[in-house]
Amino acid sequence: MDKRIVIDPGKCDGCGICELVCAAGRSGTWHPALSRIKVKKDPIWSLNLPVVCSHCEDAPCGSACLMNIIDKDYSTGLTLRVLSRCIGCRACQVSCPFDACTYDYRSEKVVNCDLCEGRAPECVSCCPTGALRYERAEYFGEEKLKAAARAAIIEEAEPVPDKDTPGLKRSGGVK
Amino acid sequence: MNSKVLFVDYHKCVGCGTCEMICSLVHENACGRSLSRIRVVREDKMGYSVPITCSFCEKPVCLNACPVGAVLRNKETGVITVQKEKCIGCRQCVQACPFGHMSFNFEERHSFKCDLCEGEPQCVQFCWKEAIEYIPLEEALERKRRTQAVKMIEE
Amino acid sequence: MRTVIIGNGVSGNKAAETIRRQKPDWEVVMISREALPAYSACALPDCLAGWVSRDDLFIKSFSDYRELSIRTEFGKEVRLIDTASCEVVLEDRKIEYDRLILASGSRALIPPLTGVMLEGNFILKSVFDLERIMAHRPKQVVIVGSGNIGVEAAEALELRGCEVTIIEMLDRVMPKVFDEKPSAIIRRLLEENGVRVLTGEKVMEVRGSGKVEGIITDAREIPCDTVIWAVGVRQNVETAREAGIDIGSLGGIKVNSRMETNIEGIYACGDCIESFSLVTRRPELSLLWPSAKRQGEIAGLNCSGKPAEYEGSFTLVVEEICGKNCVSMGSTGGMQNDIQLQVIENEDKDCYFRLLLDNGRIAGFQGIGHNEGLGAIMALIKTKTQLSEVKRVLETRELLTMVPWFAGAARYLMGGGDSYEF
Amino acid sequence: MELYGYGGSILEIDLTGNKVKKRVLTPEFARSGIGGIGFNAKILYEELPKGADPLGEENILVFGVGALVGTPYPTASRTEASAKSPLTGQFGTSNSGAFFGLQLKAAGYDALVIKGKAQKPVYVLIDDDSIAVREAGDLWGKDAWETIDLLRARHQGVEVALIGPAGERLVRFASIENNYFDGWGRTGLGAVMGSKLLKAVAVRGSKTIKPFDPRIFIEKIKEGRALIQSASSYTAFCQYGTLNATIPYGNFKATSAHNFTKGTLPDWDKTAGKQVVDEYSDRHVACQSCIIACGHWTEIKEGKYKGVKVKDLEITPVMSYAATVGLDTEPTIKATELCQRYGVDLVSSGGVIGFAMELCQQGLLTREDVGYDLEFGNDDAAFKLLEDIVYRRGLGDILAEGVKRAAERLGKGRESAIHVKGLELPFIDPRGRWSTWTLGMLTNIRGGDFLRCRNPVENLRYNENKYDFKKERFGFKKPMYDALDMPDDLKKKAIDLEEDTVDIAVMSRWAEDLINLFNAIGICIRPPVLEKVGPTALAGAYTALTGLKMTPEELMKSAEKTWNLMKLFNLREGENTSEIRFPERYYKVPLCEKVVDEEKVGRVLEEYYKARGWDPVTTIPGKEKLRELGIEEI
Repeated sequence: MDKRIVIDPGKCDGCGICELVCAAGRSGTWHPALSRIKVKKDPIWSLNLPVVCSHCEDAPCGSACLMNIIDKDYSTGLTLRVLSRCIGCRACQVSCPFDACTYDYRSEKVVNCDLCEGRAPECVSCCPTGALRYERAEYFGEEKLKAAARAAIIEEAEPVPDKDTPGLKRSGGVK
Repeated sequence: MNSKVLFVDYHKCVGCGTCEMICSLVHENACGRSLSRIRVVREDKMGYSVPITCSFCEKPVCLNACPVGAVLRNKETGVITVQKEKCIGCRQCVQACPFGHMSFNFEERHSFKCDLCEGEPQCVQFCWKEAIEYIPLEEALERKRRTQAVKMIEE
Repeated sequence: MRTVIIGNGVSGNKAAETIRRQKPDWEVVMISREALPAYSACALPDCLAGWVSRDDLFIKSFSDYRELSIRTEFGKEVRLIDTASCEVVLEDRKIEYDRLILASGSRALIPPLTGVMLEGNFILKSVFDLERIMAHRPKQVVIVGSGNIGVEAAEALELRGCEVTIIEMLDRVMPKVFDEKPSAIIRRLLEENGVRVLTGEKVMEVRGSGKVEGIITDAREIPCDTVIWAVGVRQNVETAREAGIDIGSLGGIKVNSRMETNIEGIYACGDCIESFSLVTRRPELSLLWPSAKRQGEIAGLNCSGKPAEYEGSFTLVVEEICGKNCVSMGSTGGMQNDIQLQVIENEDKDCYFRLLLDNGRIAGFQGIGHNEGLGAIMALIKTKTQLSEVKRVLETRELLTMVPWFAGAARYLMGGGDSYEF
Repeated sequence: MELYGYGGSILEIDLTGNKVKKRVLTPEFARSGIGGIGFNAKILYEELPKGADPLGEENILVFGVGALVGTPYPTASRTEASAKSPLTGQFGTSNSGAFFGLQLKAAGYDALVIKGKAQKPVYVLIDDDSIAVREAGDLWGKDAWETIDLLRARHQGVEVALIGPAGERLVRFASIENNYFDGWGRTGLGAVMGSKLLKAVAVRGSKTIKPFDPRIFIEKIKEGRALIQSASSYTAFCQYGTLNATIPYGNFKATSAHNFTKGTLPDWDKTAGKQVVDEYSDRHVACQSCIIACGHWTEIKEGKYKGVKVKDLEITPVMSYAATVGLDTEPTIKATELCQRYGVDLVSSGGVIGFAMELCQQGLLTREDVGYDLEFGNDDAAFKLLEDIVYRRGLGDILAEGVKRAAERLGKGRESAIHVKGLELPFIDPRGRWSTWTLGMLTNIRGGDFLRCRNPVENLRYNENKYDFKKERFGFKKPMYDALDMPDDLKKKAIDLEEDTVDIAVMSRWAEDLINLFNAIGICIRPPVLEKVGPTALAGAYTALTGLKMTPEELMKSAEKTWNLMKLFNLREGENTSEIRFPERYYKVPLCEKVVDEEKVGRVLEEYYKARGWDPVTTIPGKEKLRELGIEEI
């Protein structure tokens, strides 16, 4: 049942709104460096790659933590930390392959996305391009499956958009 | 390189979804699409159903996407598999696979994908329309060529 | 079913927790010399510096053990292990076991020199040591050895306003994890911060009457009131050896990748064992917290009947030295498997990194002042991904959108340096 | 104890005040009802207050998912929808396949019970454990297909059970559409849904069904497949589906041609013969886990109805529109689309239109009454009328009440109102062909419909009524007889090999119970399945799946129990024996010199009631029968 943030880098135009709302909402400042979601920029491809904690089931950050404060919350499936005891050693940040940990230079602690404490994440609701979606992880693949299927039956031409389907118009139509 | 492939002819597929149910049944002892390694996508209003399974890419992105090397590709057979115990469940492979084939098992918390049932895919065994076949790559290509040719002739 | 765990370090605790999760009904007993709940030894220097309060060192409280229904025999010394009758003998009593997990850890080494017994000689391994140092109110401190502990302690005491000197026998600081160049930078950092660093010097004796007054090296004499020995550790394997458990050439308990010793039903994990390197596959003494934790988990799993293999230790050292993040991961040095490693270096104003390549694969990384994208590098080292493969992804737009995390490594691999404004 | 093979709970939604309740499915409940119609009957019989208004707040709408649904067991896809019918005022129920049941079960529910009435139009969204009743103001008024498109756009990959404009306007024979091309057609359940202001139920499930013994279950699946594929009619069915039957019935003069006045039509085989499949369709569409795929994907490439794409060319639409209304093939296909979009029952709507057309033909209705000329075979008129009915305009408003009430309201044409208990009769004209099916139209709990009583060994090659309505020709050889999965003693009673006949009364009872079992366990009653798969095979599969030990006898018993519950329901709602008779026309007006002999049929009925253990006169189930079935009367 757990919902997750799904990222479609292809759609991201790097506006950075997600970073701002996250920083503002979760750290109380507009400083993007404090955002738990980060938009990496790739100069070669002028790609924008949003990065956020994927809440691994067996998280590398957790195994690296020197204070054992990162653990899985099995009720929500999220990887959460006991910030009060974080010593800011950055071991987790360095061990996260996705670079999804954020070092809060003010509190000198490392934080990660907690999906706005389980509420619908702000970054998603503010994303103008739809590069970020918040959906049940079971259905990550669905859209791509559909696309793949469409691609396969391409010669059968694009699906008929409903308004063009003849029939009801002729016999009166539904008002 | 005796690589056999799952050859799907969606023109034959009627979308009964038996393959999905059987797949999950033989792999996980449970029936359900969410645990199936093959998925039937139904374009209801076009009257087509397309079974989609792993294309066993030569250069698999899922393999790249895995930060712990839990996705392996067998050099001889080209079969790509996920090692449960290695998987850390970051779901990067799920997001990476361009065909939406990689799926995630939420009960056991790891990714899973088609493993060709050690060489005798059950979806093929149970597909009564022979829409899914397990044939050598060459034959598959040959067929595709032929259908293409037929199309050209008709036009 | 009763499992006895000797040692209350991270690996011991991880093992206990793992067993508890696997087998809720098993009886778990933990024996420890210290009468304290588990704490993070890594944070001791931070505590010394005053960044972390003493209470925050603890990763468990006594009540946590109770909640996990783990029986604790703390403050007790293990006299011997009787493998014949499956008993652990303490001063006051015997405890029978069905499974035994050795996580006895290691102890700091003090070389047998004159004067090392004088008041003012310290090590920094336990909360106890920490308290002693604090109580001693050091002014002039000499730290022997420039490993992680040495360097961290130096910085900590420097912060406390002490006059600090580091003496390293080898020719550079943190010689185990940093090569010359980065080591030199770290040395500079330390010196800029007022720590005196002496390398290539050998300590001969500690001078003083009653208490420490100075230290004599082969080059000079340094007046001081405190000596902290950080020259290395020794595995606590004596009881194990007596019990007939194999000890490896490097001095740690010999275990296979399932953390099993040569005696059935006895497992070992943590600092006291001899594990192997994930990168080189060679036996090594990994004295790192993450390795210990993982080993504990593996031991716990196998012990509770769930087969699991240890993938090997991975060297990851993250030190914040004078506000700069110094990271070393994977193999160091020029050589690995007797192959000359190819080196990629990049230095700009205040950042430096050094990549070690072993025929097309990344084998190691050392960086100073870099925080971003290191996880990606680490993953690439661990998965032994061919550099060409990484480049292929980085050089294809579509692939990169599918495997975005590769971008983290780009700044290091594409020679891009700052052009990658991550 | 853990319950295998089931979703695990029954979802109850009370639209009055949006109360959601999840009842745990107990093994006892599962056993007694099996699933599908079994659950529905139990729930309605126990929870629906006597004399409740079918279109009122108290009526209860139940979707019961078959027990085997959600597994690869061949053809296991069926879901039964039941409520008190606005047409018959008695037990209304209908069965549909496709994927709705699968999703409902994958969401963890074996039955969906809808009670009460919403204040304003709503739709229900079921996403695994999260249930939401959402506003449907924007969907209200949209046709079924548009609604599905909108819902699918909103909620990825949901399966939808919904009503069209017809249901919204409480057209008494409105259907509940099951996604685009299927539906719970008969007995006007759509109107019930409409009366609750419930536009749609959208379901998405991500859970799995865990069999008790996977290994054995797979064996049973293979076994079931082998059985079905070995059926004599299998290949034919895979190719032409139900259309195989159109020509035979045409030859028997047993179709509903021109509202049961003609028996058959000129060029019948050209309009409705199976070859039209080859003409309009190039591929098949299946329901979940089906190994027959009788649905034909039909596209009209050019002409007036160019661009129509439906899963069609099944016997029901063809008979009700090509025969009853007398349309040509393409208009018939179009009619299917319209019915699916409007959400009306194909059979009843066809019947009603045929009824109106006949009245016009007889001059009982004039151009003035209708607003335009209405004669058999005129598709434009037919569709115009259909639209008027759906939107209750003019005459349509009266016809929307179904033929029975319409005839009463109009005060004329009672003879032309072809129905039993108010439910319009489907295509087989008993004058043209008398068989177990046709008796089933009388004995069917839900009224004028035969689909609950089909002889598993029906033989379409013969049509002989020399047996005084008592019997029909068996016409198969011994192997078929032996293969038939039926208790031997009963088999002997039902089939007389020497005489080569089937005893209709005895067979009816067996067929009804068997089909009831099918509807409970959730598999399809297409001939190949009905012919081969019987209680023995099903008991094996059911036990392997659920871990609940069930013998074939026990299964049949529970099916019989369900049938009796439905009967008691009807009796409670005031069913009286006089209703259980064919329209006058069948008795009085000869069709090809043939009429139904009321008296003789009466005797067969008595036989049937005896076989059921019911009182031959009052048709009330006898005490000992109820005791045997463990039913305590309410």
